[in-house]
Formats: sequence, structure tokens, C-alpha cells
Amino acid sequence: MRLGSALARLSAAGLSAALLAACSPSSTTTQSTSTSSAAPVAAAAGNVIKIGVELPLSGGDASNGIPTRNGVILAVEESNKTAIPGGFSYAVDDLDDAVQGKHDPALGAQNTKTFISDAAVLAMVGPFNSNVAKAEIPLTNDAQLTQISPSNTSNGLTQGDDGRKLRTSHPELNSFFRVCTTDDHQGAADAAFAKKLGFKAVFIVDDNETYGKGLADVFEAQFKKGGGTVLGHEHLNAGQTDFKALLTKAQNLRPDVVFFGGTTVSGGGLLRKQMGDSALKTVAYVGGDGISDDTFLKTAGTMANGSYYTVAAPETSKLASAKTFVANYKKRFGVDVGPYSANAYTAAMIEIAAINKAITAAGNKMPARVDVTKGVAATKGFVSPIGTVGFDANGDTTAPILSLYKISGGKAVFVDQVNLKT
Amino acid sequence: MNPAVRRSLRFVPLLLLPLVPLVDHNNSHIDFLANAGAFILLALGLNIVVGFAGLLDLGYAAFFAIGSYSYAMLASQQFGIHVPFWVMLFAASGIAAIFGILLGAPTLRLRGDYLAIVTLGFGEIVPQTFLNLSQYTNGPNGINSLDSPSLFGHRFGFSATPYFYVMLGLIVIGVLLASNLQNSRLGRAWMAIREDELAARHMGINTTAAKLSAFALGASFSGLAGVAYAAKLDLVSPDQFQFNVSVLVLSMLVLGGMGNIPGVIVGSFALSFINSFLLPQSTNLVHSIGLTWIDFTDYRFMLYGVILVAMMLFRPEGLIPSRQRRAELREALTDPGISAQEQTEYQGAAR
Amino acid sequence: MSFFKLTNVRKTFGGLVAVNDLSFAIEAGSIVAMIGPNGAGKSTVFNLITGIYSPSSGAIDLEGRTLRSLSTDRVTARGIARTFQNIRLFAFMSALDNVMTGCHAQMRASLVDSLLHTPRQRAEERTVRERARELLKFVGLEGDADNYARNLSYGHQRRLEIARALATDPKLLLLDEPAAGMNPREKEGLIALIRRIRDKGVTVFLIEHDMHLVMNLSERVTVLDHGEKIAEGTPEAVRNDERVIEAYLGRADGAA
Amino acid sequence: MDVFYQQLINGLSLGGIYALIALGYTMVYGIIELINFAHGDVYTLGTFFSLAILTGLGVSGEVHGLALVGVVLVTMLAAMLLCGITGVLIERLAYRRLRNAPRLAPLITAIGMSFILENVMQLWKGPSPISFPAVIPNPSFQAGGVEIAAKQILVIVLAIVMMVALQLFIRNTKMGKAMRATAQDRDAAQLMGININTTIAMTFLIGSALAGAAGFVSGVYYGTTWFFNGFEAGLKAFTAAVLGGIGNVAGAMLGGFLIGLVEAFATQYIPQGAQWTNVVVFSVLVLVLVFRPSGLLGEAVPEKV
Repeated sequence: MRLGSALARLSAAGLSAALLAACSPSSTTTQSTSTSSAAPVAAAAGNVIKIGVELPLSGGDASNGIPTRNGVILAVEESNKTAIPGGFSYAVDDLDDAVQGKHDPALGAQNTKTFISDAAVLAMVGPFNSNVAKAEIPLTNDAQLTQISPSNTSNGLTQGDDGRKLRTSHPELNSFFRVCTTDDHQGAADAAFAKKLGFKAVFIVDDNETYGKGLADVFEAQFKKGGGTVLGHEHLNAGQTDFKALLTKAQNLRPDVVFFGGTTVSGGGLLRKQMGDSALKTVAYVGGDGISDDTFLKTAGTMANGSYYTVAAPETSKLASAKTFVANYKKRFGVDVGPYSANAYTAAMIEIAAINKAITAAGNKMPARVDVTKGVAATKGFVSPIGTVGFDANGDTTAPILSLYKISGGKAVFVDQVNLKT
Repeated sequence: MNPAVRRSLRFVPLLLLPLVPLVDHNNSHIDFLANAGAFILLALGLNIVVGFAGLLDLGYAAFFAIGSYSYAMLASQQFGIHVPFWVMLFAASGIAAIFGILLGAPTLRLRGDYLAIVTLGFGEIVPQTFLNLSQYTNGPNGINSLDSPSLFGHRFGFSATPYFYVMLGLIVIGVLLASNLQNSRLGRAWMAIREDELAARHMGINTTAAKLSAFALGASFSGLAGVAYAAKLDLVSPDQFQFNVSVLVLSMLVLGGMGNIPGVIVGSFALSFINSFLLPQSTNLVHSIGLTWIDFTDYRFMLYGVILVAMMLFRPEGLIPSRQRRAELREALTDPGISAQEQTEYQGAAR
Repeated sequence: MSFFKLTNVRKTFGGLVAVNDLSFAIEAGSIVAMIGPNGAGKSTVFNLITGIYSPSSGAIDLEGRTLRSLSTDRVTARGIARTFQNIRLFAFMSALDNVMTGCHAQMRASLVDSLLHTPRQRAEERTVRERARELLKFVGLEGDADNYARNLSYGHQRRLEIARALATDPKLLLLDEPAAGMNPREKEGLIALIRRIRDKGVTVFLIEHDMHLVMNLSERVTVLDHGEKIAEGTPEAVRNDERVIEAYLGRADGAA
Repeated sequence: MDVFYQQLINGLSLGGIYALIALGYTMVYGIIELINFAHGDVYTLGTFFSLAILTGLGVSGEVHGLALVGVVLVTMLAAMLLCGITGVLIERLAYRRLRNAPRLAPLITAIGMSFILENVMQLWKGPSPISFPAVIPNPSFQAGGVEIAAKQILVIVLAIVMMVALQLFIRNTKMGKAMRATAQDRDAAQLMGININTTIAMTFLIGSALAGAAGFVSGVYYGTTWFFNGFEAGLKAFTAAVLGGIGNVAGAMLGGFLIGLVEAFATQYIPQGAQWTNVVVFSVLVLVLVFRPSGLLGEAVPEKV
């Protein structure tokens, strides 16, 4: 929702040490502080290394955030059962970037600053949303703190001029990585699937947010390229509930599919539901991973059937390496994995592997963040529940696998999978 | 001790403020103080409009947005224009003031509550327009990687400390200017308008011009805050400037005391503190003893609401009131008989 | 040329005629009165003069220059000040601030002066404060400078309103029922005060119900009934005018 | 042209909901000259109450025949009653004490009440959109290429019926006359023996009950709601009230329908219009207030001096 509060961005959650000092601002040296430089982090408290988790954990976005965080928790718990050099152990430090139930870039930036000033945090998993990432990347780049997103698909975060602009302090060393594919892949996959399913004329709607608009723009370009017709491309208002006029405009153009770029809560669910009251009742609906959550099934009701979405990850049941993960996850949390649990698990595992190496290289001491980042950047052929993962020079995954699902009978059914590796 | 000396002694602790970053090395504290500074600036500006001139502006965040976007567009790679931060402070407050005049000129003759609604509408239009004009503003992505300010060759970067000093400096200037205004020909004109607009006109006060200058000056403060805040956050995006920001700043005024500069500062600092420390900290506290279903930060808007309602009902003059405002708002509550008559006159004047 | 002149002024609200074809003139340095029963349109005349309403037709001139389509603050700047039938002081400002506010139009401090408190601004503030104190003394309120206007007695509030109006440095002072609510002693004081104001060179035009005061003070009287002038002349002439007696005095005497 | 008529229907049914909300705004403003900012949230509360009542009745899907009439009547009337009581409580707690205070005071309180109600609803049902059962079967009718859904007719008819009923009430009942008298001159009304407090409470009761009806209808119509729904809807309904001439019952209805039409046609005829609808509606608000503050059906009020 739209109460993206400015005050919220002031709120630095998890400042337990901070409150003490706030009460006694004159206490000088007791605080262990770190500047955001790349210098080796010496004065870390204890021998716990924290993995910072920065995700929307409350409100409507929590159905994305919590299963994703659980992936990190599982990775950390499994790693702590193995031998870690230097006698260190790992812990999860999670911060919520949702303000009144919706991810908020400014709060994300604030959370990142909190991690940066905590010397025990050597790597981050997150954020979930691309606009949040945009606010955070310059900060982690400055601090040379590794950040792996399980789900950010916006191209501009890593590639081209846009990506370079975000690496303001250290253009030479990227510290933002992602284990999922990008919007151009997802948008392209959506377009390819749409073509394969036989759709020829599309009406595009997006939620006017970073992820949704980016996805829709790529879809539009790719769908046209593939010979399809784009009848219109509209943007929603935040919090809009009445889509009748928009759907009338759409139905008059007689599309055979409606594409939605955005998330369930930003309008994807309601738009689909209201299609049921219009002449577009029987028209197909295609979206990205933004509508891959349970909330979509609830919001759209029976109209959810006939919707397609892609997820920027392999279907776990099709992957041998995933089976163990899925079973362990279910055992630990008592529920099935979320769409991005495996990605988050993989992200944390890559970071932990790099940190372990860096500890050894530093003579079993707390390593510098920059060394962890270099280690993560060098990742190649990492075997994980989402296949074999490596990073290219931009920090993007070298194995972009996408899966297509269709909702029928109120359940998502795997349809198809593509590997866009070129 | 003579009273003047004693009075000035009360301000000695303020002189210690610049020392805070030297003593407290916790970045997040300094960061918080710098952010709180931006809101103090906003509150000082809104106080000119609401506290001094008695015009309820419910779209104040729009001017904050205009200030922030001015910096983002004129000091970043967005258009390859790189106006220095210090110049932009002036330029953006000027731009915000111009928009204040553009909005104010046709609307200021409206009665008070209509004006409130027009400003609210304006507050909705501005961020939506920044969102929709994505070819210039990157739409929902906002503009980031803004130019980092620098002073004598020292780049501010991502450290909060230089911004802390910038905010402190701007607040000192803001307080001086605002209190000068209050004790001037213009300040008296505003007070007169607030009390009885029709009588004020009979004093030879051009009420439209006086109100316009309140609007423009108030807007210019938020232009300043916008530039400093955008540079500090290194990002502007449309959802930073929604209605609740306007209400938040208004709550700060109501809490501290409309029309009274020390009250405004205390109110905005208190609310910033509650939001950034008290709510998250108490949430952490109850979480740590296992009450994980409680999240005090969920009650943030309840808090603003309760502040607005409870203060208006029980202490309309604010925690640290100005003598005059206290009398105005109090006696209306305790003395309905007489003020009922005044009320009808006031209504007449506002039409 | 008359100092102040209304020519064929007419004002209608919707279908209602409030003032109809009203003409009269006032000589500089005189004290004149307008009387008439309640609802005769007297206050409307004041509102027309000060630019609260603009006349539907007709002309209003001060010193040969039209006041038509001037806003209230411009009218004040031209030299017309007024008080109100139901006192409209700035209730929560001190008496001194009330009077200083009246000096607004004479002050030259610009926005920049106000922001920076330039030496020029500070000098002007001092001068104005002095002048305001003198005016308070002139109306006999020197002891009340720091009191809130609303805490003054009724009679003092009336005087403060006059001081505030004088602060605008008027050529013509409009007093709307200045004696309303005063006791006889206060009324005598008021009569003296109005004379002193005239002696300073300010022309006084007053609306009043109190016949004693009107007859004592004014040199000419205009009588209004249902928005129309029914008589005009010296107090004696008006007092003996049959239409006036019929329309007004007969009724008002009983009511007063 | 089919598209035009289809959007006309869309606009009118959207406008019907605005109109129902606008009636409450205009009544309250007419009588105590307060922009009851919390009114939009009372409307959302109406949807929340309706949902709770339906859940209580065990209704989760379409109902037919006599049962449908019963369910609709019970739910709507109960929601109206609950919203009415809420409105009266808000007036009693937050506004009455400030009736004689400077105008800004109750307006600020009203904004505060709005935030409180929103937060309460958020805590009640969470921050995400919640779904509302499709109680009413929704057959649609073809009329010359234009498709009209039963629900759309329901919204439009209900808005008009409520408006007419309200007009009759205000014109013909003793309480209605008391309301008009209080609106014109509170002190005089009091002297005539009218109980001001009761009259104002009654205004809030009726206005909020109408918002409750709007809340129920909106739940049925959209099949969804969320705690923040009332902010924008309330603002647009206020725009409608101003456009029609605030204080004027027929004007509120006219304004509501017009705002609905503006939104629908802006979506259709402005390229990429969906994203501009809010800007267009709020620009209408600004323009009306600047150029015709008395609205389409309102009368200019001369200044009291």
C-alpha cells in the first residue's frame, strides 16, 4: 500500500546497541563501531559471523519474504553443523523492509546501513524487490559488503549504464549478485511462453513499480519481436481497486491474453478477479513471479484458474539436487518451500562457502568484507538445489532457468521450463 | 543572577550539539539525528504556514518532493547536469517557493478548510506526476546516484556525519529566519490574518500577498530539507512523499505547539525519536521475551492519529505552547458562550 | 470638490436592494453621522466604502479619486479606516500589537528586511512601537499596552479599536456604533475623544443609534431607511423633518 | 460508440458509490461546516462490518431467491446501523468538544480519527486486500452491444433511492426540518427549542449509515476491500460533494456520478489514461474550488460582516 512512510526510513530496526548509547550520548568508547570503509574488520564482537537478511517480512509481502528467509535459516543451521575454520559460527540477522505491509526502498537502505555498521555482518541475502535493491546497491558497493538477492530481476541493477551508475564507490568491484535470472530473461521467457501457448494479441497492464514496469516493458518488446501484437500498455495507480474502466478499454481491443507486470498486492490479484465480471472472462492471464504467491489464489478466487506465471528458478521437483532441500525444508518448517526458498538457501550457501575460504586465507581470523566479495564473485559451478550456479562479471547468474506454471483447479501446475543460457 | 543571563544559560546545552558526532561514534545515531534534522526543517517550514499564518496545508510533502526532485534532476547523471549541492540548496528552495506561489495564488482566497483540501489534492497530484513522467524521473525507480556534496574538497559520501552538520546548520539558520519573521511586520500581519482576516484587511494588510509569502516561505524550507535529505539518502522516489508525510509533519507541529518555534522543534524531534527508536526498540524488547506477535511499529499511524485527536481535545496549544496560541485555542474550549459569537464572526471573515 | 462623496450608489444582493441610489458628500474636517433604523443598510454603506462589497452601480470618491474596485487594504492605504459594530479586535494579541498592526500600511519593511532584521527594519520597529504607545495614550489606554485585547473592558475595547484605526493614519475615520454598550460616563469620554480626533485633522463619519451623541457631535446627519436616503442636514433640521420622525425617531426613541 | 456507453455504465456505477459517500460528507458539512475526514474510513468500515456479518451468517458465496433478499437486507441494514453508531461516537468523542473552537481544530482531529480508524482496520484484517464473498448472482444484460451487470444496476439504483429517501426525510420530517434549521443558524435553532446535540448526532448517524450502505455495496461490487480503501474513495467523494455544491444533497449525487464518469472516460480516452485518473480527479477538485467554490448546484453565500 501507499503509506510508504518517510519516517519509517528513519526507523532503524534492530538497534539494540544503539538504544543504550542514545540514552547516554556521552558514553564514548564502549561502542564497537565500524566505518563503512573496506578496511579489514577487526573488532567484531565474539566469533559469530552474521548473515544479514533484508526482506519484506510483514504484511502482504510477508508471504514472499518469510519462506525466503527460511531458506537462509536452513543454510545457516546446516552450515553450523559442519566444521567452520577459526571456530566461528554463523547466525541470521533479519531486518524487515516492509512499511505497513509493503516493501519500502528507504527502509531497505536504512536496514542496509544498519548491517554495514555491524562489523559481524559479512554478507547479506536480499532484498526481495528491485526498487529496494536500487536503494541498497550503492551502499553495499561503498562498504564492499556482499549482497546476494534471491529474486531481484530488474536488469538495470547490474547491467549497462544503469548498473554501472549504482556502483558509485567501487566501479571495479561488484558486490551485488543474484541467483535468479533478470527481467529480460523473465520477460523474454514470458513472451516466448505466450507465443508457444498460441497467443497473438496482448493487452499489457503494469503496476507502475520498478519490478512490474520493467517486466512489462521487456515483455512488450519481446512479444512484438516474436511477431505478436501489443494492443495497449497501461499503468495502474497505487491502491486502485476499480479496474472496470480499464478492462472495458482492454476488451474493446479484443486481446487473446492479458499480461500483468507487477505483484498480487499491487493489483495483479484484483485485476484478474475483475476480469471475471467483464467480457475478458475467458481470456488468459500471464504474469511474472510477482503473482506466484498464495495471496494471488485467494484474491483472484476462481478466476485464478487459467492464469500463467513464470518463476525465475527451476522447478525443484525436476531437479535431483533440489529433492533433499525440499525435504529438509519441510522437516524444519513444517510447510512446503516457497518459490524463492531454494534461491535464498543457495545465496546463503555461496556466501558461507566464500566466507569459510576467506577465514582460512586470513589465518583463521575474521576476514575482510572485500575478500568475501572477491570470493563470491569467483563462484563457478556451485552445485545447489537450483542447479549449477556461477556469476558473470556483472554478478548475474550464468544459469538462467525459468519455469512456467499454470493455475488450474486452484493449484499451480508446472507446465514448462526454459534455460536461456546463451 | 540576572534573568537575561539565566535565560541564555538554558541554551548552553544546544552548543554541545555539534560535539555529538565526536563523542558518539555509533553511525546509526548520527544517521538518525541527521534524518530527524530534515524533519525539524520541514516542521519549521510548515509552522510558518500553519502556526504563524493559520493556513492548513495538507499537501506540504509535495514541496518536499519538489525540493528533492530538483536536486535529483539537477545534480546527478539523470540529465548530466551537476549543479553543486550548495547552489542547489538555494535554487531548490527558490523552486519550491515558486511552486508555493503557483499553488497559492489562485487558491488562497478560499476559506480555510477548502484551502486544506486543495493543498491535499495538490499533495496527491505532485508525487503521482513524478511517478507518471517516467521518461524524466525514471518513474517508480526514482532517481539515484545523486551527486555527493563536498566541502573544501572533502566528499560527503555515505557517512551521516557531514549531513548531521549540514542539517544542524540549516536548522540554526531556519530558526533564526523563522523567529525574525515572527517578530516583524510580516509576522504581525500573519497573526492578524489568523485572528480576524477581515479586520486584518482593514489594517491595510494585503492578505493575499501576506498569505502567499507564508506559503512561499514555508515551501522554501521544505525545498531546503528536500535537497539535503535527497543528497543524504542518495535516492528520490515518488513513494517518499505520500500524504502520511504531510500528516506526520503536521502531527509534529500539533504535538510540540503550533506557532512556537521551540515547541515545533521538540515536537518533531520527539516524534522522530518515537518512530525510529522507541517503537522498534520496544518491539525488539517484547520480541526478546518471546512476545513475537506484538509489533509496535504497526501502530505508527494509530500514534499519529491519537496525537492529533488527543492534543486537539486536551492540549490544543501543544506541549510547549506559545502564549498567544494557548489562549486562542484554550479559551475556545473553556468558554463556549463567548467564543460561539466569535466563531460566527470568524466564519464570516473566512468566507 | 467634496472631500468624500457617494454618487448614486446602489447595492443589491440577489433580488434584495440593500442600498438604493444613495448620494451624499462629506466636507474635510467635519464630523458627520448616519442614522436609521436597524436593517436600514448603514453597515452596508460602510462595507461599500471600505471595499468589502463593490457597489452594483454608482461611484465613491475620496479627494476626487474613485475608490471603485479597490480592495479593502488599498482603501485603507488611501486613508479610510474603520471600527466595527461588533468589535473585531485581534483578541489574542496585546493592545500594543493591535495598534502596531494598524501601522502595517505605513511600514516599509520588505520580506528581506523581515527575514534578516536589517538595521532599517529595527529602526522602523522602534519608531512604530513609539507611535503605537502614543496612540494608546491618546485614547487613554497607556496602562493596557501589554494586555490581551480580549481581556480589556468593553469600553476600552472600543477605544482600542479607535486607536488601531488611527494607526493606519486615516483621512476619514468610519465609526460603526462607537457608543454601543457604553455607560453615560464612557459616552461623554467618547464624545471628547472624537472631537480630539477631528481636531487632529481626521474627518469622522459615524453610524450611531444614540441620539444624544449624534446631536451633540455631528455637524451634518444623513438618515437612511430601507437603503434610501430620506433626509439630510443639520441635526436640528433632521430632528424636525417629518419623514424622519415618522420613519425613525418615533420608533427608535422608544427602542433606545 | 459501444465503448462510450460501456464506460458510461462503468462511470455511473463507480460514481454511485462516490455519491453514497458524498451524501454523508455534504450532510455533515452542511450542518457543522466540518470536513469529516474520517468519513471515507467509515465507508471502508462498512465493508469490514458487512464482511464480519456475512461471516457470522455463514455466507461465503452466491445466495438465491428469498434468502438473497434476506441476506442483503440484514447485512446492509446491520452495516448501516454499526457505521451510524460509529459516526455518532466519533462526533461525540472527537468533534463535539471542538464545536466552537477555531475551524482548524476539528479538521485536524478529523484527520487524526481517519488515521486511527485506518490503523484499527489494518490490525483487524491485516494490510493486504481481503476478499469479499460474491453474495449476489451477477447475470449481465446485453443492451445494444453494451453489457450491464446486475451489480452495476444495483449500485446505481441504490444510490438514487438513498438520495431520494434522504431528500424526502430532510424535507418532510420534523428531524429533517430541525437539521435544516440548525444548518442555517445554530443559535436561532436552539432558541426555537431544537436540541442541537441530538440534531447533529442524527446527522452523523444518517451520513455514516449511508457510508455503511456504500461500504456494503462496494464489497459486493468489487469483491474486495482493504483498510486503506477509504482514503482515496473519501477524497474523491469529497471532491464530488464540492463539485455538486457542498451542503446540497442532490448536488452530492450529481457530483458523485460526474466524478465516476470523469474517471472512466479519462481511462478510456487519455492515452495510458489509467495512471492519470487520480491526477485528473484531483485537478477537477482544485479547479472547482478555485473557479466555482459553491459548486454546480450550490449557492454563493455573501460575506457576513
